[in-house]
Amino acid sequence: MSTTSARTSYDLERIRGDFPLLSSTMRGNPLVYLDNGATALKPDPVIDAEVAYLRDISANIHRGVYELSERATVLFDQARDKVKRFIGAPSDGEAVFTKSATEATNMVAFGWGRKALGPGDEILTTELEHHANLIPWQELARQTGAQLRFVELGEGGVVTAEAVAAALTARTRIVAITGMSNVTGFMPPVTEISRLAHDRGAVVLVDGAQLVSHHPVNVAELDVDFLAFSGHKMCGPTGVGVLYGRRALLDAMDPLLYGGDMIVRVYRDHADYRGAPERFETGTPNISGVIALGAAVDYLEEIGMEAIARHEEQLLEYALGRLDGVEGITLYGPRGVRRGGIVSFNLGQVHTHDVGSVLDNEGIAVRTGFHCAQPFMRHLGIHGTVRASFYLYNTRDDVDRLVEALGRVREVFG
Amino acid sequence: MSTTSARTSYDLERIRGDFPLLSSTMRGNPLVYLDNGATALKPDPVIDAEVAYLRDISANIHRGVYELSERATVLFDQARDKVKRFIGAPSDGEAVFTKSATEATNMVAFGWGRKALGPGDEILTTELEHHANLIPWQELARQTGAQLRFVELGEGGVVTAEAVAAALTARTRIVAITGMSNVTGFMPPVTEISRLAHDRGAVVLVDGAQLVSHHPVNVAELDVDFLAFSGHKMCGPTGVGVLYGRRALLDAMDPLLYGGDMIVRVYRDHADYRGAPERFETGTPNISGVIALGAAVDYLEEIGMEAIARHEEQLLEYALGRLDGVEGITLYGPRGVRRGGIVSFNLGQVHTHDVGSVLDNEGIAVRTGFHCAQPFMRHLGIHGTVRASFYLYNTRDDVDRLVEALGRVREVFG
Amino acid sequence: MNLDDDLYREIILDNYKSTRNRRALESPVFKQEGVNPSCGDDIELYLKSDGDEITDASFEGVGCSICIASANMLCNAIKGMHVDEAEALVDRVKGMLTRDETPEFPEGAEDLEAIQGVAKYPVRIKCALLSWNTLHRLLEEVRGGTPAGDT
Amino acid sequence: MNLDDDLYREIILDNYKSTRNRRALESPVFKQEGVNPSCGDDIELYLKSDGDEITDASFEGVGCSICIASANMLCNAIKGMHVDEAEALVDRVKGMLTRDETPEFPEGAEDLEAIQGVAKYPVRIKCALLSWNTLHRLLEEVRGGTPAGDT
Ligand SMILES: Cc1ncc(COP(=O)(O)O)c(C=O)c1O
Ligand SMILES: Cc1ncc(COP(=O)(O)O)c(C=O)c1O
Repeated sequence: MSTTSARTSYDLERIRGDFPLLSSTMRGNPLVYLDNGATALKPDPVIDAEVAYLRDISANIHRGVYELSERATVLFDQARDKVKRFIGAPSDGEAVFTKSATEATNMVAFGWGRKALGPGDEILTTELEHHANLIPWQELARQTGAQLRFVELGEGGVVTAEAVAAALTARTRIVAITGMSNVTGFMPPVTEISRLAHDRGAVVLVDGAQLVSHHPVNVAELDVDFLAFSGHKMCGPTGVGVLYGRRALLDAMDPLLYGGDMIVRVYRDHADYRGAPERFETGTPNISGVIALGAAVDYLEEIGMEAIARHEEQLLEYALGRLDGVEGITLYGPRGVRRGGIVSFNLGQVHTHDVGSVLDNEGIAVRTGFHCAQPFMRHLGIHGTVRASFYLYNTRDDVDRLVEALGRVREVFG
Repeated sequence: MSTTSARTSYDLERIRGDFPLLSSTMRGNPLVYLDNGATALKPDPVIDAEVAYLRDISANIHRGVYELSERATVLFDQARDKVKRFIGAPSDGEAVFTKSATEATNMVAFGWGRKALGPGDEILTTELEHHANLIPWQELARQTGAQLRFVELGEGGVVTAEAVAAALTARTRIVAITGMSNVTGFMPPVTEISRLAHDRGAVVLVDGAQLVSHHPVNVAELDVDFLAFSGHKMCGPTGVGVLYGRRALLDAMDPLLYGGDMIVRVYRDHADYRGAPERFETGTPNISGVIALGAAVDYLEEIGMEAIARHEEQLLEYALGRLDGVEGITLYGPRGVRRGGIVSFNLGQVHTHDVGSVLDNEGIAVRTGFHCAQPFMRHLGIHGTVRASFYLYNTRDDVDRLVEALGRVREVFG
Repeated sequence: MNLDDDLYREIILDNYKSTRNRRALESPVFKQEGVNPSCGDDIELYLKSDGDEITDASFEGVGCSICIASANMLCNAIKGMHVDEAEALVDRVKGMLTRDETPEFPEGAEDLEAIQGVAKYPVRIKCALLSWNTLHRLLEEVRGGTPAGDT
Repeated sequence: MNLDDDLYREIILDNYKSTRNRRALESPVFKQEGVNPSCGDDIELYLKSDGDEITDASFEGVGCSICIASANMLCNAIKGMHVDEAEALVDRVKGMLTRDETPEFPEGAEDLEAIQGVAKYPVRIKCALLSWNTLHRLLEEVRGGTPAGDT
């Protein structure tokens, strides 16, 4: 296996050893996992952290004065600190644990938006968005009478600062934009967009579900007001996400959920609420998940997000080169711009699911369909794509296996 | 250890062997875990199910055509079937996975309540409620102009069918009531309350966070419209809860969150939504958590909820007898009525946290404070209680250790 | 498992490529849309009837080979059937795909055996069933009487 | 770990039982409420000053022994201090409980050493700190000038 690339700064073979699934098979063939855009595989340290809590602690947080509860609380709080450090959260920023990136965008849409928006106000977004960063805004617009507007997309689904500038108006209250497209890997120029938006007095939310797992992110440098992302896409467990936000904005927001642990005092007919993050974390949280997310952050940091991004960049380049040579292929997404390690394509008229099934039978896991991005599919004039998405453990060999298997698709579907 | 009780129908010693924490120590003493009201310990089969997903599957559900995703999807769907069977869900009922019981009550309050309630309508609840089944209704009342009303509590915090009947009016639209108090273990007569409420045309939501983990529950027999509960209190993992609801009510509800997987079609400015359960499960769910909850259901069912309830009942009786003899103790909660395995008490004027810390040092985990039930504390005229709550694995020996340690409290605080 | 035996048998691919039933039928006609939200497959099923006898059937839409092949077989199979026979056929196909049954198919519907292999791929079952679930709903309308396509 | 050495040393229990500083002070007075939402501890801290010198301090409320003992020591310690000295003391107590420091306490404040053991019980640290965090906010008011308790 050509698993070692001269330009990957970490020991790819060793890293692969951390992921139990990478030595397994699928439908009788060695697994090639290229569906990292949907979710990442979990390395041993993350699995171990989850088990350590379940086996050796098990207790609830914040509520008990006994040692087990104390240990749970300490680990939980440490995980928050790790996450904040990982995204470069400034001291006036806070990280709220959610169940997913989806919950995080919704928290802002409804907790912030219902208070901040009125008829005639504008929400600016793009047709590139994952449904998680689109439908909440549609619904908010419906509820408040605000208007949902879209940045004009360039060739291959590019969003430029100029296009954002042209779409911003005096009524724009928020710019809700992806940090990295889950269909093409395209990465909008977030820092410039933030500056433009802030100049207009608008708030910026970045959907970082793809960005944060694959690239170094510093919210202070990006100068964003909110950042939403998911643990499971960054080698963490399922059921935990993060909403980063500026404390002043968070403290002024309504929560989506009401209950225990978010309160200062409760009377029969009303209650006083705490500030962030507690106000947004009512109910017993996903304690094992949060702790394991902390372990995922440790794991990624030890390898280094710079190194991971570089590795994926090289793999993408290699993949684009090889796929360009596949007969009958249509590749989507822009060339020659910053892109994360995602390729979307179609093979002639073969339905994406059929491509997916043939690849599955060769041991190759890809994602097929509309990728929770129907407006973007409509923009491209297609029903779906086959998507291969890379992560720190993928190799050139994986790409070769993919290309080879696409030959099988042509055999079956002629 | 006197771990075998003549009247416990399962092998207590063997069951205890399934829970790794039960053979551990706390502050140097063998652990006595009496904080089951906050969360339950996890048995090996549940931990194993969680690990099996993380190690051997890792994939996202519903989205991939490849084998790993297929396996995840099948296990996820099976877990839903198990949960529905566990609570006796009829064919016109559905189970929605949430992140917690708290999210489940909020889903109903806002998804159902915002549409169903108007000024002058009434929400009927009790002062027994956990904040998770109180604050959402306060907030809903504030938003809709509906009125929050309380059933008159009897001696020891009892809720009788008569008191409910007296509080119901023609304007009552929902009765939101606990199935089992997390402070006293008291179990309101839910079946009768449902009948009374339905006669008045009101909907019934039961907060089953305590009830479902400790007693056999059949929603068809109880005739409730909604039931909210948490996985972590029934030997399952953290970060997963359930909202059971009648399908007709669910299908008419708005979701709390909007995003992927809940949609039929998405356009730029609007989207068509699916029915239950998908409409309420947008975003990548807690896949490992749901699967492990399925394993928890299997585990509990194999032992039998009847047997567990009977075991706890005996333990409660024994504990009440022993605690009655403790000098300076005040025990809360009604006697001679149906109660789950929970005892709340105070020891003279000693602050509950101080009691908790002394017990902690003896290896005994109890919960102290207001138990997310401030209105009930106010009703009792106290600031908090010390709470010991039992589960299937607790023993008479645990009770003896507790009573003994209370002696230490008196030594320290004289 | 062998892909060619299970999923992509020649009969399936032939039915997938067939254009015979891929068209709209003119009013008055019973029609019903079927969508698989999770994969985006979306078909429109058309049905003409003379009383309780199905006189013509066709479909339009997008879907994977399994979805389209299944819909094409469906149209071939039900033409000329009584609505009750068609309903029984729906149940047989479902039995084969979800209850592990090996049904006998009536004359003219034998092709349907070819989709039995789909049962080995749980996430593809819904592809094969889309048209059949749609037919089930449509048959209720046919029994009801007036074609909705009329309005 | 030994409970008697760490958490419940005699000095702590004595301070807990002491009623000396447990009372309201009359207007004009600086006062501030402090609440630990997760455990319900809730105190009201009172402070009188003559310019920048703290002339009297007291508290009321409910809390566990650690919380109350700490508040009592606080009142004993800051009487007669300049607000800057009091602020420095807040920092020293926090350093001891959250940054593993072993500070030297000024005369009259030596009792505070007794709460060092609380640092071994992370969830009780907030009990010990409640009054100090409250004092921190109150000192800002004192520097501001007008007692809020006046209104
Ligand atoms: C009666 C009751 N209701 C609701 C809850 C809330 O459960 P969760 O924290 O899992 O949302 C609890 C648990 O603390 C409870 O005891
Ligand atoms: C760009 C983007 N945003 C949001 C999401 C939603 O993430 P989750 O399903 O974890 O809520 C995803 C993942 O599918 C994504 O790729």
